Amino acid sequence: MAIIRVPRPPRDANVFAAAWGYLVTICSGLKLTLTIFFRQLLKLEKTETVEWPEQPATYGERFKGKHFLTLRDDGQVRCTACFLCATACPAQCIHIEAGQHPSNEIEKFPVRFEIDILRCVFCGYCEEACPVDAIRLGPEYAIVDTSEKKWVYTKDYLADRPALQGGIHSIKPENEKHTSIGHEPTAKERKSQAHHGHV
Amino acid sequence: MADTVTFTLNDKNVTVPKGWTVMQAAKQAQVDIPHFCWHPGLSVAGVCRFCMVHVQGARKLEIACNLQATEGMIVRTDTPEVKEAHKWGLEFHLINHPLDCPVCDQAGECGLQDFYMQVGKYKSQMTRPKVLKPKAVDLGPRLILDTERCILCSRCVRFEEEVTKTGALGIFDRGDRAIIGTYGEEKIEHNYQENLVDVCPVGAFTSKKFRFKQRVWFLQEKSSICPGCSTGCKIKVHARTDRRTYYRVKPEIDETVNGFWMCDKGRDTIAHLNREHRLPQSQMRIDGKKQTVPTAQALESLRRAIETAGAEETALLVSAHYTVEEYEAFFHYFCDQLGVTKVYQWRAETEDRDSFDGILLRGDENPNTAGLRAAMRRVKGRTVPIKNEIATCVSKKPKVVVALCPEVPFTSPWFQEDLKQLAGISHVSLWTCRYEATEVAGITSWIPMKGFAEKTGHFLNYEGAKRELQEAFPSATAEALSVVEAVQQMAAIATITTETATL
Amino acid sequence: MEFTKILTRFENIPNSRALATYEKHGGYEAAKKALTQTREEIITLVKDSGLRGRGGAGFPTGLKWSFVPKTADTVYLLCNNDEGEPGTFKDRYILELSPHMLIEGMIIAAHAIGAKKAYIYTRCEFYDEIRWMNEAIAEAYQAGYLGKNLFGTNVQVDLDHYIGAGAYICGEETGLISSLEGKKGQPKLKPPFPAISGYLGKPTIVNNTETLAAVPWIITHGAAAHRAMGTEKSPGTKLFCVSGPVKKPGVFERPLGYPLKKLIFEDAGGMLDGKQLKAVIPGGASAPVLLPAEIETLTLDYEAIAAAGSMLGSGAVMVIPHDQPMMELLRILVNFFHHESCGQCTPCREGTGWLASVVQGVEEKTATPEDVEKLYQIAVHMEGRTICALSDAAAMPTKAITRKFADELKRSIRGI
Amino acid sequence: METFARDLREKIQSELTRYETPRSAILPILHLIQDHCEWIQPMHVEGLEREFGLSRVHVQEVATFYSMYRLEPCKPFRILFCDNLVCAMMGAEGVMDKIRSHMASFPTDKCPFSLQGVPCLGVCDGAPAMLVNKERHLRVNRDNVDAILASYK
Repeated sequence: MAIIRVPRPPRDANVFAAAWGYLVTICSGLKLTLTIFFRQLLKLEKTETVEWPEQPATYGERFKGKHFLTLRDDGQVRCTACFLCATACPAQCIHIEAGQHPSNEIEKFPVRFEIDILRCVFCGYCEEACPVDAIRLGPEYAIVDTSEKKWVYTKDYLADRPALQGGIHSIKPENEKHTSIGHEPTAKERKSQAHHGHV
Repeated sequence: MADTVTFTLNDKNVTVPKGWTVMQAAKQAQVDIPHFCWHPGLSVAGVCRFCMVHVQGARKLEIACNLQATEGMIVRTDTPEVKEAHKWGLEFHLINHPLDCPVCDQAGECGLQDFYMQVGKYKSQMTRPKVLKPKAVDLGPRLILDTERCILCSRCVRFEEEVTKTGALGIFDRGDRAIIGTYGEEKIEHNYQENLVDVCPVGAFTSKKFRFKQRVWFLQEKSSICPGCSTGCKIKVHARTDRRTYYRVKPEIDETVNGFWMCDKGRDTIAHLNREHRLPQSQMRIDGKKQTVPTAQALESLRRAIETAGAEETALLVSAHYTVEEYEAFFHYFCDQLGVTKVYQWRAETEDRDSFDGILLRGDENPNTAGLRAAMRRVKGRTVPIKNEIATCVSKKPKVVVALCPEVPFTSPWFQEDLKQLAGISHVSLWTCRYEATEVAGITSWIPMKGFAEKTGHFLNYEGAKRELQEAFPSATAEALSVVEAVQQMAAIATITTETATL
Repeated sequence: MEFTKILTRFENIPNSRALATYEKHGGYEAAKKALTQTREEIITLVKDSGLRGRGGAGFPTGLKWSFVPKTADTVYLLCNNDEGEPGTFKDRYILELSPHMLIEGMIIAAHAIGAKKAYIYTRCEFYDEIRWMNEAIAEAYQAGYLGKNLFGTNVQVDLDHYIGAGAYICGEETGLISSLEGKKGQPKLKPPFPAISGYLGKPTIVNNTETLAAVPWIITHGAAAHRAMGTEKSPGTKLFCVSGPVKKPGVFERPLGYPLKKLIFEDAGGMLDGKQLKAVIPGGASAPVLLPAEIETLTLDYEAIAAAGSMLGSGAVMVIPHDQPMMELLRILVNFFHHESCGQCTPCREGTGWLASVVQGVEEKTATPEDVEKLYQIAVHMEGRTICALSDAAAMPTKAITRKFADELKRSIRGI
Repeated sequence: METFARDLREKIQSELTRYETPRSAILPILHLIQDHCEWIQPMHVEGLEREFGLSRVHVQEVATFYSMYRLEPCKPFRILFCDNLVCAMMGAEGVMDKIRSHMASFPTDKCPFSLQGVPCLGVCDGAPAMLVNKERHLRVNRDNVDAILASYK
């Protein structure tokens, strides 16, 4: 067994002298705390603390919280049921059943899309694997429920979250993800993409 | 030797029969030459221009599929020139391909994907709009055609002309407007449709039955034998073991019997293996009510019934859906050990046993008629004519009947009607894989059996050739037994009971 | 300066298509003579004459004939009269002058290869020529020049006329065979070569109209007389079709090895007023363009033009004037090959489409100057990869134009 | 109802035996149908299979492959204008524009002409060239094209 020798501080006979440095720092810290405490008590300064859960707290868009499925302009899920998220998922918590869409232009769509949130490790691989930007991890962090059934999020729940917090909507503009490439798809391209079931 | 040639393929000496092409030789020598249009079971088209190889002394690259191997020829598949040809060959294939892999069922077993990883150019220079063509065309009861994904390798057209000789497919128009299809709205309706899906190297032809059901990378495959008829095609069963669900059947190459093909009927032989169609556990009718019981209890009650009635009052009703090994164990226990002599075949009353569609499908819809016949000859000491003997069985008024039920539902639609004939017998034990149609008055016990894909062993096909079920999936229902296991269990219970009795 | 005329000797003779006129000028004498000779004698004679295929590839005709297995019982002779190469109109001219010359040549060739049945495959756009040819065949049958026991021998030659339906690819010999079999005109995989397994799997020889029409003269005048014309490796005369903005466009029969500049500036009368020469395509649309500097001393024979980086092809000399934008020329060329690709082999089917699409981008103003290099790259990888030469035919001129006129193309992409 | 008129039937029948295989007759038969019926209709293709045993897939393949077969109803006068190299250099595009404006002078749906650019017609010495149905016109230019078209009524 390897032993790492850590050098100890030199012993000083004068304990008070040795502790002097610590005491000074503690006192200056306390001074700051007390100043702010009284200032806030006298309402001279705004408090940063949120009274959660009475008051909502929001996270940034990058936060990997509860999943949601993005929608096309026409309100249908973008997901093409390619199973890549289910394939990438290390927790195997995504369950998809694919079906034939009534419109041949979309062709394949998820009849069922379920996430077993208790198994999910919020790694975000599904988001990365998705070729059509159909699944995202949103800003919702409070995942609370009582019944066992509700822990499996259905397609309807994942796709329809009007009250999604953090100002995020589940309907995304068709070309949002691709704007950074600096190539605005032409109407013709968009048509052909839609024709292929891509968006 | 005059009838072989030896040539050099990537520094390796390869000896093949005279007249073989470099492609065939490379397959044998396990040298990978990427190709699309070449298929070992079809004629050479030489149109994908992808199997380029370098032949020393030749002015330009040659295609391996139409290049006959000659003595002393020096062929390389790995020169920079060949690699460049592969890169661009694939680029040409891909420029008008829709790249809709996410929604394409072929993804995961697609030639374009595989070769892209192997020899791809990675950086495409195609920036122009693609040629658009009809998608998701309904081409038959089992077929969907996506003409945009098609790379016009013409394998399907050649299959239609050479194998089924129906010639229903053609390539219409020319240049990059060319489209594969049938005439007008015509559908392909023969019994070999799904072979078109198999020969298609890309996702142009997809199977309606398998459409969107599962991504292929989740599937495991095991080698087995089709139980649909007495031809005994070698097949691969694809299933997800984690879900215990069977998804599809594909033919496996077997030059001696089925070549590269199998019929569509054979592909339906797995539907009954899935849990929803299976007898989940042993059941018994106790006091007129059907109850789930431990298998041991059902078997024990059967043993008791035989003991009470006596071996001479017991009859065995056997269908030809089980393996040679199973018959051996079954007859060994019941006939040799218990002394049962009444053994009857159980098969369709009317069948056109010798009919043959000229390709693969035979009129005898039992996979192991020959095996059962041989086993019965051993038991009975004489050759029995092949016919349905359930009526004879019933007329002998046995008290106990052990019935090895036919496994594949669509080849035994007569099953339930036949079962009704057994109504008057005091103990009928059904050994069955299926659940449907077994709900008939007069049945005493139901023992769950394994399906063909869940056991190893062998069938004897129409010409007596040994057809081996090589690998087995775990059973979709945990309780299912093979006949061998059931018989062993029964014998073991018997021993314990006897021992207990003697104590 | 006068030249010996073989194929155009009926120029300026009135009513030259009629059998009577042809007979008056020694018609069918060669066939009569040839049918008394053995097959080997004729093949040797044609070999000695150095006659080469006039369709474009320039393959020695006698050698081709000798590939037919001697033991074959059914052999076919096909005449490739599917003149589709842009800029070429020489075969039409032969039919216009004397279709009987072609029939006589075919009788001799059929005898030489042992074919009892011969076909002429003509493109369907030649409505008048088809009529003339049909009339000539009927006349020849009536006069006993076709059918059984020709000229008192036991030789039998039946000739039929088959009409195409608008596919450039049927000018390729195996494409023509496919078409004659009633299929799409898709070229067949080689090997086996048509001389072993062609029309309906039987040995088949496909020759160009001009080649076959030259045969009677060789039989009559001998191999040496043929060799006396042209160069050592390219003997004989050839029909050159000069077209474009020249004063006298038309067909000129000249010995091979004739200077190109002389052909354009003297025989064809030079450029139209106010036009200057920008480039020349010496052998039909599939031949790479040559710059004026390259044709200074160029002679018209297979070897010299190949050395200059182009090909003699069908002898279609297309003159390109100074005011012709090369991008437009390239567009026409690639669209033509895109339209005519049979769609069988991937590099050609997709490559021609890609070339056309990239050039289309120039019109749509989405092209970039780098596209010129891309065109070149696509062409490079189309070449030598396919069953027939259509892919090469599309690639070679594309390569030449994108190399020789790169700056001009880039300028037109930038819109300057 | 018979698919083919009596005289056409007889011609088809003789074409079928004219060549070594019936399949070879597909091209000539399609030409015949086109000459008799203006364009090749699906019922013709089906009729050829039903009455003469030619595979409809083979016939359709041929009919779509070759560009001179008309698979759609057509105008009485079909102008095929060469737009290939030489004709283009000699001003084909300008003449075609002129033809288009000539065609535009008719009321919609009443125009008896259709115009199609085709690859080389093999008469480059007479460029620009065009075919109107089966008649060839050479050295067509902006000045004489109206007179040529006027002769088709």
